[in-house]
Amino acid sequence: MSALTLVEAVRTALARAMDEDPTVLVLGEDVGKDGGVFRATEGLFERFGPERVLDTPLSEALFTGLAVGLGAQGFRPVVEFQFDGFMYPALDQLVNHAGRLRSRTRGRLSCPIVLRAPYGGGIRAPEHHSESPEAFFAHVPGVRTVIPSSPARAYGLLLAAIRDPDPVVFLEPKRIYRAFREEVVDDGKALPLDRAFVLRQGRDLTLLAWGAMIPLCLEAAGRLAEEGVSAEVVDVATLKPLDTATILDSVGKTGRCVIVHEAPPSYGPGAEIAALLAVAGLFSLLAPVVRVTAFDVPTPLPRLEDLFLPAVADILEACRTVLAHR
Amino acid sequence: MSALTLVEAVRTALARAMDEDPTVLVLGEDVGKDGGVFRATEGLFERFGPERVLDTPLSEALFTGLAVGLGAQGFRPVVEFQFDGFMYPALDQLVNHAGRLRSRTRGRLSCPIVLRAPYGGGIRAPEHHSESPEAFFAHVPGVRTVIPSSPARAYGLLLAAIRDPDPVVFLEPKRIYRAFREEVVDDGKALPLDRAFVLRQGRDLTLLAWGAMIPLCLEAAGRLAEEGVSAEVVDVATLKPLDTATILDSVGKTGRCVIVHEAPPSYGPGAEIAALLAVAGLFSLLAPVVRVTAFDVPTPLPRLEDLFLPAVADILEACRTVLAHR
Amino acid sequence: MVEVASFRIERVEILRADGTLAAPLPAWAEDGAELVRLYRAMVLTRVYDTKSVNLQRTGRLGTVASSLGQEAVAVGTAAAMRPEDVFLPSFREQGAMLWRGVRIEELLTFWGGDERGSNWSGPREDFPICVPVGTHAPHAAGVATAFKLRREPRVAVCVLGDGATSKGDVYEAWNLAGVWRLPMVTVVNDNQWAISVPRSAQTAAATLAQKAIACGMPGIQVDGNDVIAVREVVGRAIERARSGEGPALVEALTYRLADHTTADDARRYRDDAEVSARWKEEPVARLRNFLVARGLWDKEREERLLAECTREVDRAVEAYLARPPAPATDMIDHVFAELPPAMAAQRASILRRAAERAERRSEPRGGRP
Amino acid sequence: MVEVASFRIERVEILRADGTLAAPLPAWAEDGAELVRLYRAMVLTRVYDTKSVNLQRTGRLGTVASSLGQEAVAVGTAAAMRPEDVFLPSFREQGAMLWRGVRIEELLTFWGGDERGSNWSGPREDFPICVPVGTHAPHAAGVATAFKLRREPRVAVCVLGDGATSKGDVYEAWNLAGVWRLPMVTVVNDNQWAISVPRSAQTAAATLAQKAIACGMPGIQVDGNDVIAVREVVGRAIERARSGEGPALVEALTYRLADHTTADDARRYRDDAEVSARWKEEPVARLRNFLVARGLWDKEREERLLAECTREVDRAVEAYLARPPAPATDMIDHVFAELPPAMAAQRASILRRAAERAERRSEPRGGRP
Ligand SMILES: Cc1ncc(C[n+]2csc(CCOP(=O)(O)OP(=O)(O)O)c2C)c(N)n1
Ligand SMILES: Cc1ncc(C[n+]2csc(CCOP(=O)(O)OP(=O)(O)O)c2C)c(N)n1
Ligand SMILES: [Mg+2]
Ligand SMILES: [Mg+2]
Repeated sequence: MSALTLVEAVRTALARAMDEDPTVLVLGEDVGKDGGVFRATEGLFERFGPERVLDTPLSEALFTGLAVGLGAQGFRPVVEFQFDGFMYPALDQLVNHAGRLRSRTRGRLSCPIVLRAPYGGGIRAPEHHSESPEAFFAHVPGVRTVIPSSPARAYGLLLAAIRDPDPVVFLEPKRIYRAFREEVVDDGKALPLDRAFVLRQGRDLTLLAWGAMIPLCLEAAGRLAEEGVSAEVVDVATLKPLDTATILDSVGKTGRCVIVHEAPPSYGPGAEIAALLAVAGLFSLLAPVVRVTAFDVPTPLPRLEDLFLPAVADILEACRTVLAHR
Repeated sequence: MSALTLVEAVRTALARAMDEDPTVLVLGEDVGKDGGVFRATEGLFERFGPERVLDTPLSEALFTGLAVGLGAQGFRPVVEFQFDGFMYPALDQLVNHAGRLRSRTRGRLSCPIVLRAPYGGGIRAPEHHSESPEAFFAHVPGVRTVIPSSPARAYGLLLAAIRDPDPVVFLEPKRIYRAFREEVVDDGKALPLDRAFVLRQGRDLTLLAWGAMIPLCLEAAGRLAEEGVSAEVVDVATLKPLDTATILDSVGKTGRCVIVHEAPPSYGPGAEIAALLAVAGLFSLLAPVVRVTAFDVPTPLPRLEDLFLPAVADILEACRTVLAHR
Repeated sequence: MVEVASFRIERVEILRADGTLAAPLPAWAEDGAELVRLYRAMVLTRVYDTKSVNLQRTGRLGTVASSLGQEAVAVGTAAAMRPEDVFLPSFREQGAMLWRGVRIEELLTFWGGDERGSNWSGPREDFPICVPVGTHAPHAAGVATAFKLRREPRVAVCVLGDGATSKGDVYEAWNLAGVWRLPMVTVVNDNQWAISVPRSAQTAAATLAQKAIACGMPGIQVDGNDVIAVREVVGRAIERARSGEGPALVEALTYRLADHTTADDARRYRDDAEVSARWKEEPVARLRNFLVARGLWDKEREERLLAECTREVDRAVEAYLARPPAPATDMIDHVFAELPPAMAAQRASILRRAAERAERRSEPRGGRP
Repeated sequence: MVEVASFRIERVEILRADGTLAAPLPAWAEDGAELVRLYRAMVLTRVYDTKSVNLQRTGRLGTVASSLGQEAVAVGTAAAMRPEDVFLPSFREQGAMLWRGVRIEELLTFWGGDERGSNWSGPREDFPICVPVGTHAPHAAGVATAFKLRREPRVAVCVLGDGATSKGDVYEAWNLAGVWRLPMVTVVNDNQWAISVPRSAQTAAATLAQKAIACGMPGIQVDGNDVIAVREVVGRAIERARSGEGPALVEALTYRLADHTTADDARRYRDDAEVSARWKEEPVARLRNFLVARGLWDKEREERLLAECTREVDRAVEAYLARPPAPATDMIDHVFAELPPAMAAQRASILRRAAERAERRSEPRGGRP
């Protein structure tokens, strides 16, 4: 048991998975000697060698398709995308092959692959290094989309993703790769891939978020508590399949819901959750749902990034809005 | 004035646009002599020649990026994708370049391109020929997504898309390419790119749909009328930017809403509309929103396609569900 | 200016269009029975293609892509493989799939619009038909990587068209195969057309074989209307790959005698005269002429073979048409290894839709929608 | 077996690493003033790179990619272009951008995290820096197609790295350029590394120049540490393209002497010894030695030049640091030619966030979040 950062937890899970299952491979750009640009694969090359940790040529479309072929042959490739903005070329293989190989062959072949990427904003990185593309992935049939928000959840969810017999997109909030430490027991215990986490109980409103927005929501909830407002914070974690029961339970109890994410709002990930409430939680809603998000604009370069990304103040403002409905 | 099918209306708009503006080009696979696999570009090669109608090598990623280059140079390329399922390789160029070239250069360069594709199911086509990827496109900042549902709207919206100074994804419901005719005046009049169309007025519930689902919704509304239920039918048409006012007005009046689309439900296009209602129309809703959609599974081959796609009966069932709330 | 590298592209031709020899026969081809086997496979493919086009025309099959004129590419390739190799086809390699043990009934099931056709009883590790052009090339690289990592003497064999050579993912897969020395062989069915786009409009490369040079692997042309040459050249590439010497690209020069698919009308974009001229080079008559000249074949055997193939195809058609439809839930039950509980409601909806559609079908016309 | 095609790849070298001549000087290079201009541009680039790395280290700039050691590729390429040509850079061609008239202050503005830096006053049609590797190659093909359609004697020039040559979109763009005979020249900055991945792990192709063979266009290698050779070879390719003879690929052999970017630590994956050895070949000293030997340069001029370049860069840094920040709405006002009314509410939210953040900044620590 030790206190790890999120990126250390990812590394620990990768090492554990590779250790327990010789079919687990790590692939991508600079994942070998360099250990990945965020060092998520550091030490794996030395420990497992060049046949388990493979630097590919520079091509995201290729290594996604390569993983499909490996997966069909019984390997469990874990592919690292260097940054979120370089994942789009993977969509063709993901939609047209990874997500349907099992169904297309009625189970004859399958695709047990994981596509990992550091994702999201907040580190003042260059263009294309701060994207939140989760909605693209969550819409793809046959594919799971998972986003951890703490070291322990990163460990347990990544283990689950690797062991899952079907494709999983695993997005790691780079902004909190090293933001804090958490006790992580390297006991090989996976977390379920379709369960949201209630991180803080509350009665007056529900904050729904994932990834790097979770610490902000927890902070907002703390502030609200000082004002006597009891906010529940739910880490959605598995965007697909979505844990609708936990979400509906929470909003059923509080009657008020604020959804927080870094992606642009339109047709964004929060839409599905708000839709869920309009479809299955309507009569428990005491106030309109509020989405606190980025804007429908290209992710700006760092100088304006701070305005693009939700901050605690924006979350608090939204909470006050839903609370105004009595 | 003549009665045209939808695909003829597309062809008429293309010819008109090419005629009035020498910078309009048509690009894609088999758009030249062959006239496109659905004949949408038939006759254009003969009329405008090989420098205006260009068959590209077989690569969707390429011709999307090619269009970006041409657009930056002041051309207005209209790119045809042969089928919806081959559009995914375009997402990289669309997200990372087309949608941000103007903003990235603060207006120095721009990207006046149109990506056209026959889309959707219902023609018993092979795998990858019956996809509904509109949600992927509608989530991309800086890009418009437009879907016509009749010959006249195809004509007016395509003209608008071509004249628009920014990128537009234009999805043509292939199932109704030749399903019916409508009077189309080839007068060069464009339709607005951010307006929904109220196709049928009603008091009791609102049916929101687009593309090939519109005829089904109109049929459903007709049946409901026989039962004394007055259904309003709104063709969303411009998914992005979404005409929120028309939608909110309609649901504000009826209090009940059924959203119909061919894409899988989760994180699908209907989510944004349901979210809009949860966010801005909550207190006018008398019943939970119902989405009538495909399922979260890969588009099946034709034998099961009929079960995958919404039918009039499914729409009626949903209408009865929302009407049950009194 | 110093020369730092040089390359040559060669073409292998054995049987001339008239069935005479342009080069010595490979040793294996001295075995008449083997040649007859290849001949039979090409004829069966042609009978199957003819039948499937007819079934489409009469509404009993979806769109299909005939391989008329290109039978030697598919059959020669498959014949060069071992059973334990893995085949990754695009949509025009029925000749190869049949050779490897996919059943006609299964092919028809697939083209009839039912995924169960791809869950074939034959080569279980072979990939299903790949419709998005060229996207299976990276899969082939993945399969080949699996073989290499497990040190298995197996080869991934991928077939794609001249049009597919313009796809970047194909190039990327070849480049990886080159640098990782993967046991992967790509056969380009260079049938001169990608729907309406002629070979000359796909690329300025004088040969498609030379695209291998970009990826540091050997590329070679072969007369793709000569099944002996195809089998020989692809066979050499496969055995080279099997022995650890890395990937290769074989460009098989042939011609698409039929429309692109049953949804196409090639007269819109190419001259009949071109097609007629190419009929003189087609692979089935070519091998037949050779077999006849060698005394291995005659009219009687030809008639017997045709009758036999027709019977075989007809029987398969009957089985295909008689096969009960898949249950509605088939579309959801194989998406994940285990249905996520979150999808149970959708499964129930599918059943509800199925019941509704069945009811509607059983109603007299004019009934409920 | 008949040979159907053959190819050779050549390399051009003019100045040796020690600054002596390996081949005759091109005519234009007999003009000492022109050589001094090239030298000055390389030195300015190096001073700029050094400064920008320092600014990053001290928190006044974001991640930057130094072009240390590769100045000849960028400067030689830009010098071979005409002003009316269009340049499409990736992220390491500051030397070329400066030559073409992008201002240092604008470059700093961009790398400082402000899009206004890409709205430069200089070459208005040039493309902005392309961060996703290789994705600008199709743009170059589009620009070249525009030139061709308008019958303008202009050329699209695109620079990308050795790693980028593994991208399928790059190959696709080259293939199109070949078959459409586009006026497009690609210069590969072959600096031997793609972050930690060495050139040898990108491809088995013996040269990157030979990738042109796959696309039916000429490919040639040049000593990329020799600005004279780069300018000569790229110039020939550009003028050939301008005259309608089609595209070309130039592989410029050089070496990345610095870390990949300021976010990288190259010692993790490559030997210092390798880097030291390559320092002996770097382009600035090489040309200086030649100029000195020709009597065109001396210590005094060198000192003057360094002082001048430093002043120029320092002035630009001051201007950069003094530039008032962009208004918050800058992120939304240029997304569309006209803001769609549907986005007006989002614009208002941006202003609200800006006001809130400003208020927060102006509050004493410990104030509201
Ligand atoms: C990625 C993609 N784009 C477009 C299509 C539509 N399409 C089907 S076959 C074909 C032409 C293929 O040509 P080629 O590779 O030469 O194979 P052939 O059909 O001649 O066997 C096209 C454009 C497709 N299936 N996939
Ligand atoms: C599509 C894409 N994938 C990954 C990256 C991350 N990345 C930035 S530079 C680089 C290596 C580029 O190598 P090369 O093309 O040789 O150019 P160099 O950096 O050496 O100039 C990588 C992998 C990227 N920018 N774009
Ligand atoms: Mg072909
Ligand atoms: Mg490099």
